[in-house]
Amino acid sequence: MKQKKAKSLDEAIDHVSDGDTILVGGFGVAGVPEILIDGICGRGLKDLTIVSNNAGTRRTGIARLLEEGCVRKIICSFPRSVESFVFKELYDAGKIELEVVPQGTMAERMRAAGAGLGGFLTPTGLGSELAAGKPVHEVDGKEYVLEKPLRADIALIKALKVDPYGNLIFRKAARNFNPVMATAAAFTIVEAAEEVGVGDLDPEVIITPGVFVDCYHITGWYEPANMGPMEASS
Amino acid sequence: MKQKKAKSLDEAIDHVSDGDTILVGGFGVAGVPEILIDGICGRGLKDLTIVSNNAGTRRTGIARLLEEGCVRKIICSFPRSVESFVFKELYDAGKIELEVVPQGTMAERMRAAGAGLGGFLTPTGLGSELAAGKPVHEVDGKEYVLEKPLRADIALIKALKVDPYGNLIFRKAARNFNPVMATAAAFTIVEAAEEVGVGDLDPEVIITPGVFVDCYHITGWYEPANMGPMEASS
Amino acid sequence: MSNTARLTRDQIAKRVAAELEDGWLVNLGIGMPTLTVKYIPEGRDILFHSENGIIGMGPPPERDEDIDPDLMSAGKGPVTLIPGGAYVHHADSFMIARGGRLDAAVLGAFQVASNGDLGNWRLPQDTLGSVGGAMDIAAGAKRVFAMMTHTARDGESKIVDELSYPLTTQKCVTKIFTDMAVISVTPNGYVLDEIAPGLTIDDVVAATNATMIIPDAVATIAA
Amino acid sequence: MSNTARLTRDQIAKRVAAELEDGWLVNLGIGMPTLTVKYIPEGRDILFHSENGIIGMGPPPERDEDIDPDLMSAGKGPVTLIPGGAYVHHADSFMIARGGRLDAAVLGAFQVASNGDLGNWRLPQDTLGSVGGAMDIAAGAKRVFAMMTHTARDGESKIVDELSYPLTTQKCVTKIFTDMAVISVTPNGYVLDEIAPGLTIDDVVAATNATMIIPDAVATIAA
Repeated sequence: MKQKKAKSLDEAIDHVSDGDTILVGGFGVAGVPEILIDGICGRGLKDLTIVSNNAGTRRTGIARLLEEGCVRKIICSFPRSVESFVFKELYDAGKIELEVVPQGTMAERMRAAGAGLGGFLTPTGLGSELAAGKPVHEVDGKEYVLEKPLRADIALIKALKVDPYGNLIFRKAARNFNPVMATAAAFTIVEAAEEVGVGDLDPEVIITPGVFVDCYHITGWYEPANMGPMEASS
Repeated sequence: MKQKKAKSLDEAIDHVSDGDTILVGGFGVAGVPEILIDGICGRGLKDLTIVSNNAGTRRTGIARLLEEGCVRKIICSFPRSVESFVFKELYDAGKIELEVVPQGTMAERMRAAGAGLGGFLTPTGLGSELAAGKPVHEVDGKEYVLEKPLRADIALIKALKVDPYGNLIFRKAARNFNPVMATAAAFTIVEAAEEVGVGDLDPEVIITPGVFVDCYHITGWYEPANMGPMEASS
Repeated sequence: MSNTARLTRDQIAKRVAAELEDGWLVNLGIGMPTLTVKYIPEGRDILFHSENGIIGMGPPPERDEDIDPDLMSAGKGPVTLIPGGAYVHHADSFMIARGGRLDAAVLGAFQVASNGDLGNWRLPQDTLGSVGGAMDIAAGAKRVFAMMTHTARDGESKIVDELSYPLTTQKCVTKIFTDMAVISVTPNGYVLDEIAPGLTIDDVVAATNATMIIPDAVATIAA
Repeated sequence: MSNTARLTRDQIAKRVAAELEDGWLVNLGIGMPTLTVKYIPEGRDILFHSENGIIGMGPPPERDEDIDPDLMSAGKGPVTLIPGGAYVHHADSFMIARGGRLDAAVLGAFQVASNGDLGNWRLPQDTLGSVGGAMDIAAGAKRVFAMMTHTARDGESKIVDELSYPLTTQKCVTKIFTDMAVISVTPNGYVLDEIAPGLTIDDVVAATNATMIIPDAVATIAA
């Protein structure tokens, strides 16, 4: 069997390179691969494009990557938030690019990449500045915006359990973007709280089949950072 | 709570009308809602459009609907099969319309309908007669066929278990088209072997959330028809 | 008219809650809309969808120790899952939103136009906006209820003939619930349905910078 | 050359099996390709995908009483699930196929053209064809192996310069495995890699109605 378990955190993230586009799972504090992000921080990487729902909160995780100057561009749905002050400062100083994507379109663009599609027609954003310049098609009398797939070099995923095949299950709403992102990257790296044996995951309940997972690192359980009161920020 | 459990098979299928487009789950003998199809047979319905992977096998299920003259058109990926002799006879006699759709495109077109999309760009079928007349778009140097969503009036779904909210789980490869079809119809009717109580299904393993289910009928376990040797027919 | 005659946020929430029908699937936007959940009438079965993948979102846990970092609303507040609820991933969650399965979405708004255009994601003077799932949800829901104060802090009407704020979603709002009134968005434009107790029709008209049809009978909001 | 020097279906399957590399995810088309699974070399870990939603498809059950109507291959034969396998629905299954996750697909063919065009879903003289998942799988797999007899029953070459049969998928076939030869499809056209034991290069060339590059060294198929 392909050896998907990394010998160390460093080995897990060795595939990340300058200029990569990286999908980062999570929504709010749930399902964020914090250990993997921290592993990437401090490697002195440059020109990364980060795709995640938020633009980093406080000074940990993606915000730390931003602060260390690793990131050239952020693609997200919710950049404006009191906690995203690191991003705000960089953005106001013209030091980072931003692409705002509606949340459902962001998920669907990654799914389209995973599904080998060339794009899709969505009603979302029609007539808004977020669809500016995008082709509009009429289908059966209704107008739709043509959105293109969002592919990446790397996906960083947080799961609850993983087996040696890379099959994943998640926990509650920590599932969020993780399964979709796992399909959209050339190389998908998982951090999981727990490793189980082959056949220990019920084949009926596997959410992400291991075919979408290239490498995993076991972290054990940990409390998410930023668990204090947060500004509402869908 | 909305009452989704039908009082009888008849009540469950009362929503089916002349001229309806009906999605019928199943692949081979697995996951075919045979009881629901039989319930529809003999109602003397006319001009139905049936969407299913095959064009009916032997004389049961969809083949029975065909034989009783209820069906105007079939949309499927695999019409040519030794067991589909009822369809073949009707087709050769010019008594039924046929739309052949690649299997993945068929699934994706129904998902697009369920997802509120106006269509998608797929590499599948490019340059073939199954894409004839469909718009071709170039995205990032590669050509794709624009496929439109496949919506329906009714979906007939077979599940393993259902709860009063209409949440569904399936069994092994009997899952197949069923969860996708459940999303694509205005009214989704389920037959399930077993009903369980509210909260008895683990929220992590529900495959089709009840929001996609309008009505269900409990059938108990039964052996699928057509279990004899079949011609290979993907 | 005095500001004290305006409804509180909770009173608006109560009125919105009364609008939600038994058996509906509903998405509540972040901020004021989340108050609605407190006022669902007893015995009325409403299923709440949270776009981060929760179907059957329940109220916050009663005890702090039951707060689960993996079970937060789209607005990042702690919630629960009702029995019969389910988890889905983001793409599936937005199938529900975009695919027309939401009977109603209750969304905050900066501005609503008389054709139903919604502006709620970016203020004109800000360089940054945060759209989240609003564009998808507003595009897909069967009914979009805008829930907001009638006027901005500077007194400007949020209800206008044409949007001057950045558009979220075209022609989506079906009804507006404010601290002064309930207004329907119809093919003929705004119709004033109800006014807050203690206010006159003239109060509402004076605070509204848009043409509005005033029926012969305008009800009082049950606050 | 006599027909008896041609490989049996099982011998072709053995040759195809040798081509599948450790750790690959592979889809086997219906008919002859399914034989391949019997010849996977010991210790080589190949994961089989069946487009009806089985990831990790295993061999048929050993006992008839273990045949499960809910666990059939895309070719409708009884199969098993290996430990570590998973079930997905059709749309997710075709994400895998179309999305480039299949390291190889082994498909039957009526005709292959020297640019890799595949024809395998409808015979020209038939009004009905059955495409199944072939178009999606051939469009998405990293490598498409055409597995077939070298010639049709009437002796006509299935290997041609340009397709005269209805197209399944453009420029997808990377290698052809027949009862006479193994032929690569390259940017320069066909290259004859291997011939069956007991056949000469001339035998293969005579049975092939297409231009083919003949390298200096042509191996013999290990049959």
